[in-house]
Amino acid sequence: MSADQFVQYLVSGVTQGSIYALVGLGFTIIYAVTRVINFAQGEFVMLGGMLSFTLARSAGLPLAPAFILSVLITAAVGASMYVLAIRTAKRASVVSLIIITIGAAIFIRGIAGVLWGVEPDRPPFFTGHESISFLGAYIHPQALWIIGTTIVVTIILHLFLSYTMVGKALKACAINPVASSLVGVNPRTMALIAFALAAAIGGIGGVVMAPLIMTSYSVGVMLGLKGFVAAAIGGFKSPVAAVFGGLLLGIVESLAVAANWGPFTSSYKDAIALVVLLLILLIRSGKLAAEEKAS
Amino acid sequence: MSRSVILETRGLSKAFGGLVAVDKVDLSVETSKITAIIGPNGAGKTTLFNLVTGVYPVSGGEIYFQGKLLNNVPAHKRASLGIVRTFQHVHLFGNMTAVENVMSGQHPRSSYGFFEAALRLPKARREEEAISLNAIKYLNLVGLGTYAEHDALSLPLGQQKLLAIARALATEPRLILLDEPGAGLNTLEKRQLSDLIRSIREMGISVILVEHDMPLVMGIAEWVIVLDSGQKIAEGTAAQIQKNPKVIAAYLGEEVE
Amino acid sequence: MLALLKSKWQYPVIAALLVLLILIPFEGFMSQYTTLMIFIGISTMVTVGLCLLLGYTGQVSLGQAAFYGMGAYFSAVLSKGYGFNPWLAMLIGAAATGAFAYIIGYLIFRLKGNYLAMATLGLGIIMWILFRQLSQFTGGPDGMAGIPFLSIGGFVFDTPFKRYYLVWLFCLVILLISQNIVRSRTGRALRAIRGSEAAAESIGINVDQFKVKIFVLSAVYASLAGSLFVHHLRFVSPDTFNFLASVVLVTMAVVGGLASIWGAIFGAATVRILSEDLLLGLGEWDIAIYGLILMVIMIFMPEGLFVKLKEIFERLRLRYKRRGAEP
Amino acid sequence: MRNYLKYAVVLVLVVALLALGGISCSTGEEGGTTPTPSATPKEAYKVGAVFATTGAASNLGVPEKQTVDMMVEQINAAGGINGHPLKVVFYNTETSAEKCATLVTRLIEQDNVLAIIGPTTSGESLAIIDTVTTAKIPLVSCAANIGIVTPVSERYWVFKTPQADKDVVAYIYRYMQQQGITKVALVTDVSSFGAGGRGILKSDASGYGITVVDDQTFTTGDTSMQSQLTHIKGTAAQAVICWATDKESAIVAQDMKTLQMTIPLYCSHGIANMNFITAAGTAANGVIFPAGKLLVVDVVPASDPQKEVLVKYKADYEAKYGTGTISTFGGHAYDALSVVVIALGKIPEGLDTAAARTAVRAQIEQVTNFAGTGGVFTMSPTDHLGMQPGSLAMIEIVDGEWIWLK
Repeated sequence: MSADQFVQYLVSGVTQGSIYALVGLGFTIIYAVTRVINFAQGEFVMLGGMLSFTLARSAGLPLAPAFILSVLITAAVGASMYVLAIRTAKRASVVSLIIITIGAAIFIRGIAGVLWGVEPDRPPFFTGHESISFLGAYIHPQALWIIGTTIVVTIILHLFLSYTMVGKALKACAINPVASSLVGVNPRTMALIAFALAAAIGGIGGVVMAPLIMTSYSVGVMLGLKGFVAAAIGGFKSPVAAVFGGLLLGIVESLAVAANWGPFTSSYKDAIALVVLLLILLIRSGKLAAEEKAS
Repeated sequence: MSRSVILETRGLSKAFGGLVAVDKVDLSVETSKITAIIGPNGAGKTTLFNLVTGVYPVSGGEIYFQGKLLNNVPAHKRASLGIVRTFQHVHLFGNMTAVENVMSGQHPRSSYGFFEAALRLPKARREEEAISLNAIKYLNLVGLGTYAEHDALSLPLGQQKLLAIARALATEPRLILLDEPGAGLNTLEKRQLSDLIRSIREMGISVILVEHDMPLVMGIAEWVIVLDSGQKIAEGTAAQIQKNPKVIAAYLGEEVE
Repeated sequence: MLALLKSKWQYPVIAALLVLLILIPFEGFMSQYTTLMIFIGISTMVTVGLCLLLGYTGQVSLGQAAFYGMGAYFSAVLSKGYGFNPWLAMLIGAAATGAFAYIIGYLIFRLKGNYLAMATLGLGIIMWILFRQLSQFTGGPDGMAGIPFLSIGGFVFDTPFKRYYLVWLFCLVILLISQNIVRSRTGRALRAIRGSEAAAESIGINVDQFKVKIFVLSAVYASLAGSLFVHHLRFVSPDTFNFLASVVLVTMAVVGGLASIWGAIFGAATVRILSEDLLLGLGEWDIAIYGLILMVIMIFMPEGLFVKLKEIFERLRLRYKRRGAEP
Repeated sequence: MRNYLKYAVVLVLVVALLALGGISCSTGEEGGTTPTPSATPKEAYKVGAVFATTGAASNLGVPEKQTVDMMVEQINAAGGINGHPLKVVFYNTETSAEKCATLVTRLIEQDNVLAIIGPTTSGESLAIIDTVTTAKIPLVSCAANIGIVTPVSERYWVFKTPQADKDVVAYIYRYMQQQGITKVALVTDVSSFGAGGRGILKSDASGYGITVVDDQTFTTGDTSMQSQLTHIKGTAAQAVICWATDKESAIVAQDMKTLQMTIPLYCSHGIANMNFITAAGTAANGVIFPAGKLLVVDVVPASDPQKEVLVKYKADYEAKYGTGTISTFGGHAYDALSVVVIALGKIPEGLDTAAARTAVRAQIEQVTNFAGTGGVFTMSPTDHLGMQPGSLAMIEIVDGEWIWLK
């Protein structure tokens, strides 16, 4: 494998990784605050993409307003999902809540299928489509947008969580809901914010990635799965961890294709990525057990 | 060591990271006596329980139960050896009725497994019968016989604590460790508790209790061990302890009635 | 529930319903539902395992389709590819799946709660990929067709009518076995683990061992179901066992009600009947409505249909009693 | 004792739901109840249709369903088949083999249809062969895999209309020979469709003096094939062959452009619709693929036996569903239903369901020189595809237009 090729594998891996990271962020936020694995996260991403397509292509809005509108609508969907479905389920256990999110995912996907039809759509690129040369590798301008967005979103999120009142409250709630409610943080409000925030980030992801990877009513399934794995590798701990998980997943997949040894052709790349996940989980579980004993 | 010692620790230590919770403690607890372990908060009482019951691995020293080294015996095996404990935060099985909670206590005293259970073989039937009879027996012992079919968590705290003791007794232990059994009980309930603890002792079961409620402790404990910041600072009869200047010093700031 | 036993009209009802279950596949009665009922029976077998695992022991598996698939492929490959006797193939499949589950469980049960969910999810997808890629055995993504029928001596299960009884026999036996386990020392141990692992340990329950045991049992159930599945459909392809399949299985378990293994039938029936019968008339909206119904069920009866139904039953009984009391 | 009672509870629910099911399916599709044999002299001919209008193959299934809807209107407007109105009972398989099997049983046992068209994918088709064979009802599949109709001895009741992958591959390789291409790299979907193509591409290459220098795959729904293409870039391949449906193929085209790969991209007939062009945008330029003549109908010579049907079908379809919506997948459904309709037109009156099904199967096998959208069909007891040679056209995409490379 030549150096150029290697760089190319990394570049492709990082691009994919950023996509997974953007999806994984949402999973992490909601899980941290509510302990619920939100299987509808992928659908938020789908909504972002489809809405931006409709607003930009069909309604002919310029990029910026289309972008903002799509994200706002998606966030609204996320918030209403919490208010209508999650919060109304009073005595529900976490497992039941997870099933509710599955129901929500199917519902949103079903509606999207009827509204937008099943054929793939592509919103216009943000800035052209002539690939850029970079250390002997090539990268699509839209890919730069995706990577950039991931970085910006992560930084903003980090600052938000560390330096704003609401952010700190969210963090507190994530660490210990009971204690935080004692000091006057309302877990329900925090959960609402978490869902809206996760949906918004999902929406942002959907808008920036749609031009590159295309969008259709069903993209949420696969993206959701990858995002979940990314978040899992990150341990559902912090946004940064989720991004790390996403990047690792993307790069592992890319290098799995590069390796291409023996029977393990690219058709095993997903399997290899998941084996990595399992190993990480097992290693971490060792630590986890230790911590538990200690606490 | 003398016959009458049921539990002995030598230089028992436990450290979490930097902080030492239990520091080279030597204990010897006599058979079929009520021994109380007291001490201010953070003295390491509960940690000591967790070491004896195998919740934590020890960092140093040894634990002997009836002369047998306990250090590497997994927690779930200690119950069948005859060590059982109750919890400060009751830890009842919420998804079961009162009697089922006690029945599950019979686990180490019964042996039929998956297969017998699946096919309801005679062995299973026989043991189940014995189990439920014993369960009722222990429920009555703690005076909850009439609540057998109630959901465990539907009972008031006092009764929950009694139920937890019944569940522990159902393992037919030689040594029972009670972690703050009195906490949150009213005077009447406390009196019942004292009687119960005495009758447990009458059954030839050694009792170790960690308790903050001094009147309760002084009322029933035949031997008192005082821990402070992980170390044993004194032991003796209730009377001796109450006079011990070290103890008073340790409790300074905390009210001693 | 105990009180229910006292209601005197139960035996005729039970008898009637058993007769009904027996009659369903008969021509001119409800024979058109034979196939659907067969699939409900098969799904129930897998779901029961999940109820034991999730409902009683509190361990989430998002990879159950892997075991379902292993049973299916062992039966398909051994009986078609290598000419094994289908029953033997089924047995080997169950044994191999059980052993596999034991090894996996041994590793995985060091993981707690949602870590377990993640690990089993990963495992499930890996198995799905293997079903797809080991095409020299499994026929790849197109799958295998023409898998032989099951037969006892000369009696061949070659019609849905016959297979209906076979599947439901298996299903009811598994339900009864599980019922017995739940009501036993083992069952209490499992519930104890869900209630409080610390307390369970303290009264001498070997928590990890029981978790692994129940995981293996659920895997074996799934494997048997998979075998019946291929000998009914006589076709197998990887997508029946993908990630979404695992999710559907968990959904069945939760919708039916984790509180009781009998919830499994409700879950399997509800999910299957909704998506393969009730909603078919609704055209393109069916999927959205299915999602909606799923949410509504979970929002208003989070403990699942079975518990709800028990409540309703109880209420009816009391009213009936009161009527009796009034002069 | 307690569990007896639970039996009761359980069964009540199951039965209740089943009953509901009965109600809904009778209210569900308009008047889709079981026919009363020979009630009125001219009762409707019922045909079942199962297509994947959602799920992985939905972009194939939707045009198939829309085509069928359109044809039913037309046929009934023209007075039906010998005065019998045509009724199609349609179900969505969600691209699931398992669900497809249940639905087909439902069509056979509840809707009492005389023949079934579809399903969309090879996996679904293979899953129901046993069902239709035991039920003795003719099936005309719209999926590619040749295994659906071979060996004919075991496929007595099964027919299909789309070209076999083998023929399409042969067509591509022959064209490549002319272009002097000897080294190709494959990038294929792991789906049933992609894997089918991959197998034949690998096994048949040598026959045309072509060597496969790289063999990459991707998973349906993947969002980038850059790594695979990077690997291909490192080989001596003179062309890339991509076997997948429109969305994934479009990503391959785009990623090749991104990586500035100059070698030509050949695709399967899986991209024979406008979606590919809209999705791939400028990257679609220069992509070459074989497909039915439907896409290039305008330049099909008037002498061609298919000309008439192609023109009509395209005109009708785009009039109903909008310009640029035409695809060869809809064409496959057109051919399938047409074959069934021809057969129905020839069966005697007043047969009971079973006899009618047998008669329809016999008539389908008799179909000769039927000019469909995919080609000219002549079925026979030894050939249940019956597509005559010369049905394919090699097409290049130039500035968003389909150009026939003669």
